[in-house]
Amino acid sequence: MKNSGYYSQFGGAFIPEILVPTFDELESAYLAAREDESFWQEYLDIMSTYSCRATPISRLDNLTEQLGGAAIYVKREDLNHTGAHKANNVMGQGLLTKRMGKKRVIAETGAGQHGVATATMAAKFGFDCTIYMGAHDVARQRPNVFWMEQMGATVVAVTEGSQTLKDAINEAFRDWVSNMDDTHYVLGTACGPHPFPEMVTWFQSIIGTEARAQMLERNGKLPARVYACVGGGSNAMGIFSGFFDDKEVELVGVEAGGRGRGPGQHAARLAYDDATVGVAQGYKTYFLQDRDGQMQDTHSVSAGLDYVGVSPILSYLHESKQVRFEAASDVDVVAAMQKTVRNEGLIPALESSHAFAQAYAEAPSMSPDEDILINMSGRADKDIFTVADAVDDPKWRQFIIDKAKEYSEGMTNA
Amino acid sequence: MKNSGYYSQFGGAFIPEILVPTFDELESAYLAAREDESFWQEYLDIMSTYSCRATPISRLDNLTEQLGGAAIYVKREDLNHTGAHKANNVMGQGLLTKRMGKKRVIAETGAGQHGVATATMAAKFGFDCTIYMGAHDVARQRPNVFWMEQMGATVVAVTEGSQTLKDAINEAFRDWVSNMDDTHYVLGTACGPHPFPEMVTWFQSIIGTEARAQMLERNGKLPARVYACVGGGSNAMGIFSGFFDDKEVELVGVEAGGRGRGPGQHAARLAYDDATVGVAQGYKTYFLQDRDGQMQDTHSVSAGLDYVGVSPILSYLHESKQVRFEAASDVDVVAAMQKTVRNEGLIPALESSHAFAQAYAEAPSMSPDEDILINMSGRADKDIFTVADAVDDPKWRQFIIDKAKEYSEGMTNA
Amino acid sequence: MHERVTALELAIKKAREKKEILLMTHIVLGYPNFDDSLRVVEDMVNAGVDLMELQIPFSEPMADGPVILRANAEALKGGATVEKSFEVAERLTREFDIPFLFMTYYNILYCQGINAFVDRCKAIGIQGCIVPDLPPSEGEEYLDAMHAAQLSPVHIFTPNTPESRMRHLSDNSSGMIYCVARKGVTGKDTAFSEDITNYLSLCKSTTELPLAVGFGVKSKEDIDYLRGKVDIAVVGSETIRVMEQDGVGAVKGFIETLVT
Amino acid sequence: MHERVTALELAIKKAREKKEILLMTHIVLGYPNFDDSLRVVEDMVNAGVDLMELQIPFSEPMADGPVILRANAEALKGGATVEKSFEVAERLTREFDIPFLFMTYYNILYCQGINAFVDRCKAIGIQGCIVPDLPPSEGEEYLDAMHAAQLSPVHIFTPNTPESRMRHLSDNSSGMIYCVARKGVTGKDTAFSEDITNYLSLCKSTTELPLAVGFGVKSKEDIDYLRGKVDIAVVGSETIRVMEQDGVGAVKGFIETLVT
Ligand SMILES: Cc1ncc(COP(=O)(O)O)c(C=O)c1O
Ligand SMILES: Cc1ncc(COP(=O)(O)O)c(C=O)c1O
Repeated sequence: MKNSGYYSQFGGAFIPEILVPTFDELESAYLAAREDESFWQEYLDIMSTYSCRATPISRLDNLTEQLGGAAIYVKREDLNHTGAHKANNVMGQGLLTKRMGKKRVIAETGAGQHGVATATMAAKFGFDCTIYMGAHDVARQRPNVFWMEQMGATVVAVTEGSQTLKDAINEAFRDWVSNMDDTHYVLGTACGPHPFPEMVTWFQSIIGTEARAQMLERNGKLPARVYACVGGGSNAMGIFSGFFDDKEVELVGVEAGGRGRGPGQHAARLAYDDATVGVAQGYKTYFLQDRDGQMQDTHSVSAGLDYVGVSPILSYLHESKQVRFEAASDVDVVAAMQKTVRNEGLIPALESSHAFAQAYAEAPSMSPDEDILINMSGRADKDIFTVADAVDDPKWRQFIIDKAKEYSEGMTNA
Repeated sequence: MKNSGYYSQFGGAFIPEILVPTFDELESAYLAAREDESFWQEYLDIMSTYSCRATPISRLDNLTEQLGGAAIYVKREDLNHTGAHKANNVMGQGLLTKRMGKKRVIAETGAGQHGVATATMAAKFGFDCTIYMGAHDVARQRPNVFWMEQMGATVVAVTEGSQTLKDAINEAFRDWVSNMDDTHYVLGTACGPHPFPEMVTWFQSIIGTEARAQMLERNGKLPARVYACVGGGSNAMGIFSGFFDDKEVELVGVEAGGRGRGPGQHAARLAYDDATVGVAQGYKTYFLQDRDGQMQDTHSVSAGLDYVGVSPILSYLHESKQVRFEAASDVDVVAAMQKTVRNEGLIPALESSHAFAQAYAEAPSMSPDEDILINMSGRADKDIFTVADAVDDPKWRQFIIDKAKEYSEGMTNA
Repeated sequence: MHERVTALELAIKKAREKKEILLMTHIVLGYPNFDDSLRVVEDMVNAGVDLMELQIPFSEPMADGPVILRANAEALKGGATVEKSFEVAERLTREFDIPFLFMTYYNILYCQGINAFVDRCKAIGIQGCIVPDLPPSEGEEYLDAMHAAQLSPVHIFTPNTPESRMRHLSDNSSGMIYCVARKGVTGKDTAFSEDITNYLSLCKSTTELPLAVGFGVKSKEDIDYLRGKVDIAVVGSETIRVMEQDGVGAVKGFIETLVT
Repeated sequence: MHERVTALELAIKKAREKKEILLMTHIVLGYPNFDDSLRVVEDMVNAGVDLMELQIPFSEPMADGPVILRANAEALKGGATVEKSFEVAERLTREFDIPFLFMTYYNILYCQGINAFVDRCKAIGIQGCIVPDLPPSEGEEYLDAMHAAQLSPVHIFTPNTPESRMRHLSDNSSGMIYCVARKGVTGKDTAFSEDITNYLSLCKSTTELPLAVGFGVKSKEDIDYLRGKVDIAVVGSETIRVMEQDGVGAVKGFIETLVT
């Protein structure tokens, strides 16, 4: 294992000794794949036949007009098979798993999107599949759990710690140290030990490569700003990748502002100054932790952004000021989502809605000659329970209560 | 109004006198659009930027191998924005509505897919929107109702008749005869009075045009058989359109076999011989009706196929033997859906699963040199309540019961 | 005078000699049951109604509003059939000396067979039919059969109907023309005002047939407004509403308030 | 003899002169509370334990199984801090004359500052550290500080570790090498058999440091099996399990069953 995978001071591979050969193998397979042009071709083929890449760019005609200012474009990762950018990463890692001759995949999931995507990929490639998911997230994302199980995956509800994403990651590692011989751990975001941040970014860079070409073709110029929500950072790294060489394009990462500043209230590692540098879950980055280095509870209306750490590459880009970080509050996020649904007929996932909220806040003060691009990382079908609660829909509540009555009666009769 | 829109004895426009000028206007607008190449170009543009057309063709590698026989391909209409082929039709009619200078759209919906698609189109084009939906379907498809309302649409639960699709159509017509001046009725399938069957088929023909070219490009030959589920018939007409001139391609329409033959047990108008020719809802076709011409109750596990009538064009193609009709039972449909989810990671809507069920039944006895193509008209996210019930998932039931408890307590506290 | 004068037209003209405006009412056969249908017709005729529309119930009454829609559904739920409707209609034409028309949807005719349906109408003394979902262009067989039997196919004028089409509809009609007073379905209020007067003048100028006006007529004031402008006022949903609210026995009294 | 002989290594070698195999146990500081931690250590030492691992609790103990994981979480919930862990450790090294090692995750060191952490270890008499998520390649600063302080950085051999890497790990270690007996996390059963013997011979051939074996050692039989093959048997999760099942007082009795 070489001392590689650093982005300035961030990154690395802080892994249990038993996984060292596994990471060596993974890194070799990954590097070999990068050098083998046929691998990327196979990846493009599967993404354009099993999912619908290239995903389109949509212009938000109504909101552009209503808000005034910059013209708003959206990269439609929600149209991917399984409804989010997560598909890009899992299909890539799936191909790699096949190359490594492994027969089983495991994954952590927060919102359930990555879990569904991984279970889907496993069904497609014929792998066994176990998904670790915080018990708290299992409760708030049941529809996704249902589909994972339908795909044949085993979903393990993790009852340790805060019962969210970070705990699911720990449990996945615990599985991996027992089963590394036949198992690949499909990490779901641009975090974790090297080579994950770089590898996940590579697969997700398909977003940015497409988006840059599409914006150029459509408007003959690049967008002035590109917005992406940041959980672990994979969709952001994916779209930003397309624009790193374009100094005129400002990149904006939007984190979960939750209920506002202060420990336990949010999951903004870079936009707020509540996080400090630390090492956990195998890599060094900014974490929301106390002085001792114990991870703190985080909060977000969106399960997928509710995470203590952040991609080490984004920590580096934050420090080098190549990406600007902002945070959007729960309330603004739900409002931005509703605005998008009602005015454009698009249903951004709560995660993605963070990027929309920030873009809507900034667009009015920009020039009509400027374009902005929002990465719509996913759709909100999975969020129906959360959104119905956030907008406090009495009809939905009544529907659930009636359905429950039906089920309870069925049970007593049976 | 000319006496047009007949396909052999089927079709016509049996409309209240007050709508005659409205239909004349619609027919003219439709014919003008067909002659104006820029209209189709605008349609293609919006479908490729707002949705993700061309939708891909996926090969079911695992099931092809497991089943033996023909190689199975799937046209991925589930990847459309809003999750079904319904998007094709509504965006087309949306453009036409704009051309006619109308400001409001209404629609019926069964599964809720067409309602969501119409509400989405209305949000995008800035139209007012009212959706009529049988109260029975409102109950079984609540997630779709929720999203329609979020889009700003008014959803009217129709409590007349059997409280399903046909009653929603009647109510939509009742709205239309009052509000035709500013309102366009976006009929959701290839049924109803002329020009709807032909016009909806035209918009949906994008499926078949793409699919034929894709199959040729991929395999250098056409599929031996093409399968589509048949509710009103729009997705079937859409994909079949691409192959009418190809005598070597057998077209198979799959209806809802429900619980088996006999009145009230199914919704198979052409595959079974329970239906007779009649005139209702503005057109002449095979209906599931009694000897007096009263429409009968129908049954299907899938709301979207649970309909008494069928496209007059399909009735014609049935009689002229250009399309073979089959029916798949509820039980086989749920099994086919689960097989597809588990083995391929695709989640076909219960409607679409009818086509899969029939294809799986036939593929094994075909030659490995032959290809078959299934139209996956939509995805099953909307069906989670129905599917959870069909597979009798205790964890889902418990989740709903817990959620209801939470809501009930919240209500008493408030 | 036009060429196809039917018994219905003659009956209307004759009745008009004595009255400035005639009253046509509407019931749904078999609602709430066939016995009550008979009783209501008897009361109406005794109260002074001049013509009646008998609606044969259909499961998909697309052009009807909530009141008649529900009456159709209830009648069918109660076991109403086309056969029973014919039988009751036959009794009514025998017992009461006013013109009766059938109102129903095309599928009822289609499933009986058009010619069989028309023959039966002729045989039982029905004078005409209103089929709201059958434009002339779709109804060739029906029109031929009706004309051959010298029965009256009645078509509908609407505020949306252009003049040229009114003439076309008139050419294909006999007996009378049914003018709907406004857009929409049966059973909602109509404001009888200037607009309607203009519309009715247009109707009159395009046909030599007697004119009936319906949709939203429900009071003596409405009828007074129409007096002198048309031949027949049609009261439809309102009688069903009265029956539902105050019982079958109340219909007679209601009709009497209209004709005095 | 290799170049970096530490106090820990000497202490182990000395103890081995008297015993064929030594016993190292493991506790999580502050679990269930710091008073009990003290009492358990006292009992263990009295029962004959030769070395101890003191785990400073961390919120993300990635390499630990359910028992130790829960102990970490409970200790933190009970208010355990790094400062208190240091304080208790200092008292233990003062009161008991056996070598103590810290076991913890790298973030604990990182957040204290590596040098500050190592200096404090030195100051309070801790002899070595096991940091399971810190491979030598990531731990240069740590290794430098430990070596400079003549403390023992202990690395881990696993059944997956290739021979060449064992040598590399050994080169970067002092005091001893910790061999995990199987894949997986702490606290699960291990079948001590032929495979393990081969693995342990390989371990022995790649290092001159004393060998400790842990992961799944939980009975006198296990220890007997290891006797003669390695220097130290490590009992980890099992003592916590005993404590949880039968109370803090039961730990002494359990340890006595192991050493007799
Ligand atoms: C739709 C969606 N967007 C964004 C995220 C956040 O992840 P990342 O920051 O890796 O893109 C998630 C995670 O579940 C997600 O589901
Ligand atoms: C996914 C899906 N497929 C098929 C249908 C049936 O409609 P059609 O026969 O018009 O394609 C529906 C109707 O709601 C649907 O939602």
